[in-house]
Amino acid sequence: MEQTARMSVTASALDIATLQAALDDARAGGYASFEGRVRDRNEGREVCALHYEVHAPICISEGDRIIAEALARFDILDARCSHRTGDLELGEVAVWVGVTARHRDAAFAACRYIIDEVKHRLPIWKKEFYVDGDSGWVNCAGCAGHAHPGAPGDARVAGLSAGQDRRVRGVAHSR
Amino acid sequence: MEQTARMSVTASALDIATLQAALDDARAGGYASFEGRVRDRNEGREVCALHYEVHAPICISEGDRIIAEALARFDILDARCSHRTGDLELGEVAVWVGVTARHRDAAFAACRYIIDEVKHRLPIWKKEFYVDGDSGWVNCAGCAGHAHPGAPGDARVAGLSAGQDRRVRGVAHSR
Amino acid sequence: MSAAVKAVTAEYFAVFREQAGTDRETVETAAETPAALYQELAARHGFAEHAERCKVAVNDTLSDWHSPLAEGDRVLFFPPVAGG
Amino acid sequence: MSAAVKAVTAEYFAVFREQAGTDRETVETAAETPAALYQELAARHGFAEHAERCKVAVNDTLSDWHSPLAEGDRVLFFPPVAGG
Repeated sequence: MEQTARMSVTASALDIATLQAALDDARAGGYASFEGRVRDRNEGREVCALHYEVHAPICISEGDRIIAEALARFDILDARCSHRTGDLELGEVAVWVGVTARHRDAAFAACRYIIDEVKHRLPIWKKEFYVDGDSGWVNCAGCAGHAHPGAPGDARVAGLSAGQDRRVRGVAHSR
Repeated sequence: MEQTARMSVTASALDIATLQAALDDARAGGYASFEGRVRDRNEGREVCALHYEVHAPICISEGDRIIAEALARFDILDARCSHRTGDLELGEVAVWVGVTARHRDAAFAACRYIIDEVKHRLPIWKKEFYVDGDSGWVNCAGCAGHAHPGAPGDARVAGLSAGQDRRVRGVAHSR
Repeated sequence: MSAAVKAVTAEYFAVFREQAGTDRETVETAAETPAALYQELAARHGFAEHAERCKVAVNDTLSDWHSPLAEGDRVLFFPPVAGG
Repeated sequence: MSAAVKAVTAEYFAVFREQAGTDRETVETAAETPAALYQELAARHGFAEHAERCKVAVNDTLSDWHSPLAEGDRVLFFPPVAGG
């Protein structure tokens, strides 16, 4: 009896055409989408690959909750989100959000809401592998200051080799 | 010596995969896109088809100017826009905008800027055909009040049968 | 106002084209600007839009309504766009 | 504070998993809340994050750090997410 989840997690390449097709709706005058991709550098370091670790059950339940919030808050028709897990290469799509609405105002606003909440609320962790051979889990120093999602300088790396002294409020880095 | 236009106008179905591929960039952490589609009703009337008339040379030069403005205003990597002309059916994509950026803030902002400006500045006219057999050119009553693009109630239909009395400030309608 | 009469081409789009019953015509006119020419042609064809809601291009370049018109110019009249 | 000792399962993700050297372990604890349990385990494994930057789930449901813990609960410790 449970409704099919609007949030999905997948270990293979995101099939965006199929994901998008699920949103087809003759009432839709606008479709807004966002793709988050693996880029070649983060915080000035050259990235060569990425690993995502995910707790799938809570990703899906919490992702569905976020989309339900968007459906309640904005005048949209439907929305979907899908996130990769596992190993990704440069340029691959890590997360996709698609939203249909009668008008574009709501489509843009809901798309933005969903990606911001997904990035801050879902149990998804990103480990970056650098060209120099180092690697590290990417944390969000701004999580307590959730008011500025995506602000430059938001992302920080908690290196694996750092010791007990990192146990301070805020974040200390191996860099 | 002229740079290839980032704006295009086409009489056949938009090939979004190819348009999007032109934006591939290893530096891109985000890709935001918007599709405007033919929907089944407008201002309460049932629409069955749409015809777009376009002045292509000025569409392309002015569209390119809009994208250049977005590149100057926002921290994006690149952007493209393509608009259909001719006869479209329900559900078809009439206009597509794609933007790549390092971070999603700029990608969303630039995508929104481009579609808003395209809808208000390009010489593109939309003729709607209604289920009841009527048809009419869709105008923008808010063009003078450009400050509220996409606001509900923005779109109005200037019917073909209306007479001289429509020559008033603002818009009168055949409905 | 003894402006010289000149020949220009007027081109019409969308609702203007339908109301004029043609997509272009040659016009002998004393109008010195696209704005003045529009007033003439709007009266002739029954165009219902105020010029300020429309745009004009001269020789395929968007133009000011008050720029000077020259012999042989192609003047494109654009009704309000779909917008929303 | 003579709280009964209970057996719970602690599960670790990402940097916690790497620092603990395991993805799960059974723990005998007097901790009455996930917050108290986290303090114990952070001291044992050297977790460097304050609990307020992390999240916790009990039996696969996101939970409050101060909810009561019961015998046999599975307690999932989520380090800060990637965010940006």
